[in-house]
Amino acid sequence: MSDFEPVVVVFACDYCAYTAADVAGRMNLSYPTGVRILRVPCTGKVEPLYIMQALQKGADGVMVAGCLVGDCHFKNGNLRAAARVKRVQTMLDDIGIGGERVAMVNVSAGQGAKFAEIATEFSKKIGEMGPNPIKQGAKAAA
Amino acid sequence: MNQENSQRTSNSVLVLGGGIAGIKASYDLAEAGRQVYLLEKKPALGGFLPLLDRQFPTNDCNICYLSPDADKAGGARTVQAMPLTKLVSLEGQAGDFNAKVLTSPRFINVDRCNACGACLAACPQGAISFTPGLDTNSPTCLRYPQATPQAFAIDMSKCDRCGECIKVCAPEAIDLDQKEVEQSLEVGSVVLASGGELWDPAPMEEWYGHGRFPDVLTSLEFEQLMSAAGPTGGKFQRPSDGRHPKRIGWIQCAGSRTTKEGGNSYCSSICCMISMKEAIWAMEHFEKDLEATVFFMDMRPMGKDYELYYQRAKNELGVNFVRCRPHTVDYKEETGDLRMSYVDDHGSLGEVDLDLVVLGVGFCAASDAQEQAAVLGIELGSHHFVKADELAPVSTTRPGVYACGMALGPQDIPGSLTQASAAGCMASADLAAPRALRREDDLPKEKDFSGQDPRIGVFFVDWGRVVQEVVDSKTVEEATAKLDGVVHVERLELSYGQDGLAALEKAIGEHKINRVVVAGYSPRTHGRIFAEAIRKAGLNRAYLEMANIREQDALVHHDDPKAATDKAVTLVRTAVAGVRQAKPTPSLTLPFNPDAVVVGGGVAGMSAALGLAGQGGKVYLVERSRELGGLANQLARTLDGRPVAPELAELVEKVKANPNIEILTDTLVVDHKGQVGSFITGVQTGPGMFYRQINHGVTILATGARRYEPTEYLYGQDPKVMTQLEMEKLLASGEGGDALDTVVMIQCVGSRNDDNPTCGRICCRSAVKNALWIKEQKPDAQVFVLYRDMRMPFTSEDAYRQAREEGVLFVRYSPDAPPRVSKDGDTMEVIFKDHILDRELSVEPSALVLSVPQIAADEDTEELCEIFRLQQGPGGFLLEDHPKVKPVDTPAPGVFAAGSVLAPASLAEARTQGLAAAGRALTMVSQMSLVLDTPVAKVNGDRCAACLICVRTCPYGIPYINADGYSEIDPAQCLGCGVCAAECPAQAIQLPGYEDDRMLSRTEALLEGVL
Amino acid sequence: MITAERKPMEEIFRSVEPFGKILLVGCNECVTVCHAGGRKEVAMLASALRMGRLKQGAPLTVDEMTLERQCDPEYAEELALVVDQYDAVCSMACGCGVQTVAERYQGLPVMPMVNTAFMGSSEKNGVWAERCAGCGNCVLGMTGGICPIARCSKRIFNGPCGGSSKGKCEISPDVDCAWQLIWDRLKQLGQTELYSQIMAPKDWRSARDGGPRRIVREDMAI
Amino acid sequence: MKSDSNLEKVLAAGHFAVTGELGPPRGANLQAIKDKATHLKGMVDAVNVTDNQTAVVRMASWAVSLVLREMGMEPNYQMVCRDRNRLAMQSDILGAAALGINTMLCLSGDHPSFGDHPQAANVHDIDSIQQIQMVTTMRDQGRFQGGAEIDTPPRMFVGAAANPFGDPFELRVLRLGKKVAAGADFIQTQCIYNMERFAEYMRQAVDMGLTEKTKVLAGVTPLKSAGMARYMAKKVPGMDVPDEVVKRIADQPKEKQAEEGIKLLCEQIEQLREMPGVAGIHLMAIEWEHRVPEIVERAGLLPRPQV
Repeated sequence: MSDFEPVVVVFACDYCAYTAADVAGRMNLSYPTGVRILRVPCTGKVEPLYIMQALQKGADGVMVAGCLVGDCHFKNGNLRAAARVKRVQTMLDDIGIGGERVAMVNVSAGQGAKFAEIATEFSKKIGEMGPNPIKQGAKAAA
Repeated sequence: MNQENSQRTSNSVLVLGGGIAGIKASYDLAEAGRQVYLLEKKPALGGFLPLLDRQFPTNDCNICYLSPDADKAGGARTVQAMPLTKLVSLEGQAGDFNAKVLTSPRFINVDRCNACGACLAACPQGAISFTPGLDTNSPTCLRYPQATPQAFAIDMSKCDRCGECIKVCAPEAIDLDQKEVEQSLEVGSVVLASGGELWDPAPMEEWYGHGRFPDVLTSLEFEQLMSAAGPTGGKFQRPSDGRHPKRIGWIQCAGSRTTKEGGNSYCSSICCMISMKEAIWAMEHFEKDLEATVFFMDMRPMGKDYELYYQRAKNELGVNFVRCRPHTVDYKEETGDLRMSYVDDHGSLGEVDLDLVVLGVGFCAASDAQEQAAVLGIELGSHHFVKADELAPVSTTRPGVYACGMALGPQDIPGSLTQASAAGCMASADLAAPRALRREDDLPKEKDFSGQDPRIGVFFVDWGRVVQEVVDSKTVEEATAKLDGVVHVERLELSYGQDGLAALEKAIGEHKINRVVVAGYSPRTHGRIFAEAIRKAGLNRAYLEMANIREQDALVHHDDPKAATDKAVTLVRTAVAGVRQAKPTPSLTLPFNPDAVVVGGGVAGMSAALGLAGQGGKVYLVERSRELGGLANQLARTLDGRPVAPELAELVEKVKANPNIEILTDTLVVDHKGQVGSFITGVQTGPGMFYRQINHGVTILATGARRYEPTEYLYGQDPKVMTQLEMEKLLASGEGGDALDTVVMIQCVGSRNDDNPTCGRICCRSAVKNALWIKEQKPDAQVFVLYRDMRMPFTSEDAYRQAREEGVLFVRYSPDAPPRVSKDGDTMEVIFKDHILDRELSVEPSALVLSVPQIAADEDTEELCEIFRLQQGPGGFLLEDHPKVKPVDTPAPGVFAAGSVLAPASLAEARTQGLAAAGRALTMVSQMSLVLDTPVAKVNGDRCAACLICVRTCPYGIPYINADGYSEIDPAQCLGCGVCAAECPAQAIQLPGYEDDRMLSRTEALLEGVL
Repeated sequence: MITAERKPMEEIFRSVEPFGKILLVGCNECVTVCHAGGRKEVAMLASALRMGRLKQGAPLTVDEMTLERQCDPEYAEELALVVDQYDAVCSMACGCGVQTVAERYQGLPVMPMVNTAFMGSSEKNGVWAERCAGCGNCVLGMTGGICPIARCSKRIFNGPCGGSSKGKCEISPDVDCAWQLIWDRLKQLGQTELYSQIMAPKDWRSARDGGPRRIVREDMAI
Repeated sequence: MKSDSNLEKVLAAGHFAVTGELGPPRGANLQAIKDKATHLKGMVDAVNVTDNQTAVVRMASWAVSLVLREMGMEPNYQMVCRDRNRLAMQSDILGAAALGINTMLCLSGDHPSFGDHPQAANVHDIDSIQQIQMVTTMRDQGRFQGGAEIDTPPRMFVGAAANPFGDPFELRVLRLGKKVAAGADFIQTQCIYNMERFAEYMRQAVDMGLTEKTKVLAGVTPLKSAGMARYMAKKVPGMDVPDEVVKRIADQPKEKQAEEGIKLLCEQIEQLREMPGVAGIHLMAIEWEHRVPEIVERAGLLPRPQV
């Protein structure tokens, strides 16, 4: 699996995590190239379906990144997101994809270093888990 | 409005100082249609706030509340932010000033700098490091991650012109030969918001050890130590040896309330709260078992509901509070501990060993305050702060020049913001009548593309060296050109300067482009700029999508150009897929009625009415009683001894004489409906309670409070017992006579107890005021003030000191052993314990004066809340929108509040809040129509199952089920977070820009080729 | 409303195992409101099925559709045009909807994707609780508006039993004792005298025990 | 006399009644029943035979009752509403009566979720109060619950259970009143440790005149150990064990705790004999049947009256 480079989709909220990712860039930090960010107004907008669709389209992992707990710009969107992530994790375990491929993380706007660190760690973890199992199935079916 | 000025032709204001007060004033003024020049001496806007990690009472990180404001202030068309700039001279008069300003060179071209930080890394001095916080003055410095403008600056005094930075700067932004520039600005008024400075503990190094011992920090240094963005990266370590501190002591009044050399005699007002916040935050996030001890003389949590925060810190969270006079801090070599010694409440010496000492240092006037005052031609008051007074709290001695924030004295954030809005309101009154602000007017009509296939233009902005070195532009551009719907690919060479934008607009027209992707910068920083640019070219702002190939690709993947290039292709493809499905967001235009209703005719209400009159429409001032003036009618003089009545009468006269104000006395508000811009308020007026409806656009609530009627201490049973107000009346009559022989005052009667846990805030000042007045009338009078904490903010501390010097005896009592009063025939006796003598004393008073608080006019406020659909907070006072950043706004758009309906307020506070509420309201009434074009959630009624889930999950309670039986979301109120859309089980709600199909398209494009 | 919960994924996978192409049909009524089978849940399950089957190397084509109300034949009729293309219809409606569809499309397997739970109301967002047992003879007027059949674990008519403790039922501290609620409400209403009357044994014929029930409105059923 | 019940006779004669309890075996083991029963013979006036207690399957209570009858003892046949509908209940009652069972106790029954068949349907066709009404109507009016006439009505002495410490407390005496109104001839209470609260309960019952219409037997159980005392105090719903009772047992060394428990019980019985309205005790010595003779002896309740 050493040559496996996981693709991780990050749903990042506009107010904190997306900004933190920008800050990481400005600080010239780095994280794996497989980390691809989609911007949402608030993690409270991240639907379980979005996470499922990302995995269905081949992502190896999905990270939902919101503001620090207690600091959501829209009061509690990040808490809702965390609860939804749990639900999706259960479903992924049930269908054999693995709930651990999805994670909820919290960073503040200024925490560029933390963002880079989390993105790297998560990517590494997914790397150890191996590719999204649907890829194997898709090959077999084809 | 301070002077009759016929020359009200200017539409511009000069704001000095880019801290929160300056930003707030600028932003309010800009929103009200004014042109603002915002001067800041430092390289970036922000002031103190960005250096604070957390703000009480919510202990939130509020930087995201500030940064959009700073961003807007920096980016708004009518605010010109001028960093590194100072005022050189101010000629002329209110309404017609000529200001000369001098801009120092930044040595970095702001239009080019992309804040990549390469120069910072390359500067060979070694002293250059970007550590936000403790080290704020490194030669090239971005003061905080979200700084505005987003550009570095070079401090020439530390630069040896080696040129290393020039070599690494990809956008070629560095220009070491920049010269200073002088400009002349025509403005109608000036707002001084140049802030203050943290007191430097160096003169008291002998006692506090700051500078000698690395583990003695100022509160701001400690704040940075805790910050995730600070020098330790959020690790909780003390500076000397990295030890994890378990015992921290906060020393209050460091350099404040002292007559010692190098200190300040006044109270800095806000340090108590800062220390408590730091203690709580440290305990909650770093060390559960932290021994946090605050060493204090009086705890002064003075703001609204701060007392509750104090009680929580003390009783629930286990912060130790030790009442004492701190003495010295020493270092013990053998253990590495700091030893602090102090004199406690009983006069005995105490010692304690600590790992870390935090100095609750105060604030003082800016070091260049005198210089600036001279330039502005204004007088300074005591301690070099700007001179202002009780009934003109944001005015300076020069008409047309106003002040706010720490320039006036130490302020907390809500205080600064309130003054800023008030100063903005005053400054606006010196200008020409605001011209209607209709931002869409000067723009071409939006083109209608319905039914047309997408014609997407992709613009690569600034393939600067930083990006180009990593990403192969040719590959990306070629791949982009092949994407479905892309008709045009162009490189905009010139950053986002005006030329680049013009080229963009031109290309849109030439190639009949109906959708735009801009690849380069982050949408966070540049989205607004490009949205405006395509709007100028006739496209709806929603037809834009950005591909962040700078911050989120090239800059983070600089070590892997191949992958970074692939990723750039992916990000552009994703943006194209998203924009392909973009639908226009119609801007919603609502007519706006510029008239206002102000409820309550006290000082706050009158101030608000005057602030608005003549700047918008008509003001209806509704007062339930027969007279204007409210609680202030009962006041005889101010703390500094000036009579209140003449100034109050002048204020009332001004209101009565103003042709734009209609006064409705004997009038009650009975109903209220509609929304901002088109409210209808029903009132019953006059002796006959005639019902009438008022149409108006904004509302200001200033209904005041009432005085607590004491049941304690024989009040009402003995004529010797009276309230401070009654004593004031007696003093004003000059007929106090024998009653003034021996006066005992008891503080905190009816406050800070179980029934009313809040602090009365202003009763201490009333007591000192009356005590001084008694001494004035009868110098040999014996006056005792029995208190729990004397809360004398800022220079009122000087009055407190004066009272002590004049022989007024202040004796502290603890709430578990309050003074006792007994009566035997005509003889009354007050018994209380003296802590220093440690024995009970007995006094036979000739007058017993009770300091009672203003309390919420419970039923009235409750009714008010019901009518205006607002909430009451602790103690029954009206709840503001945000205690920190929106202190005079309410959660209902278009409804503002001021004065003691919010919390017990002094005259100056009531006046300031009234003006501030008017200032906030002006941001709305100056607009002929309300234009809303931010994406807001939309409901498809056919799909809606009326399940109520959106109603229940909206953080702001905006959706409701309408008469047709489906959910409706008021676009004027929705903030666009998308929670309802995410929760809607019928997929009936969509958030423009993030529709389900659009998110799916983006996901597919982002993952194309993966499977 | 009628409440339901999605079946365990394992059971769902087993039930669709024989099929290669299915139509997943939601319902925009009760199951939408209780987050079990509306458009969004249909999309979620569809995604899960596609992924799960792809992982097994046996891709499943899942098309999605949501009817206004599956328990009315007219709405069920909307499937007629497309239904032939599928190996099976998988319904996310309650048992009523599943049966209505099954009745209409006799030749096609119609598989339930949710377990129909109870008739209840939402206590707050995301929490639904049983309120009515559909017994056919309402006694709420006697019991302070709280149903002893639906809300007492032993459907006792003259409660509470000895297991009531601190307002909670003996089966779990999370379950309110219905009779505590009834008594509190009767006191509030000043109707405690209702409690002293012994309630007679229930005639269960009006409930399911009398056989399947129908309601016929002669004036309408023409 | 309403029945041929020995318990009815003992109570009618004004004696302080003593009833015991026996749990049927989880198997078809006749000898086990007989062994347990031997300890109780001559020591109590009637023996309660539990009906699938705590919702765990055991031998039918009517069958065990019959065994006791044959051994010359008086069974108190318990029947819960959980497992039978009204048809089954009435037919069982007829059979029991025909075979010489004269005393029965009507109960709701513990919820199946506690037992070994949590999957079981939870019948509760009628509740315990309706059950009392049903049996007394069968006996006194000779009619089934459905209204039809009974050829030879069952002559049952009908009891009911009461928990003086359940919630809400204010309903406890009221509900006792409902049971009495439904026709309960006697009441056996839940275990009592809080004598003060029970005295209050009895005072209210006496004031309402309930003790004139029914006989109340106070439930008592010896505490075998401090562990049991704590368990009863904390874990058993509707049980009130005061702290000082737990402490009194716990203060003894382990080997003396059982003895202290019996001593406490004897003191309780002494008090109960003096308490107005209390007509006897119901001694629940669960899995301690062999100590019953000693307890009854030490409490001064021997010999049992022959009536």
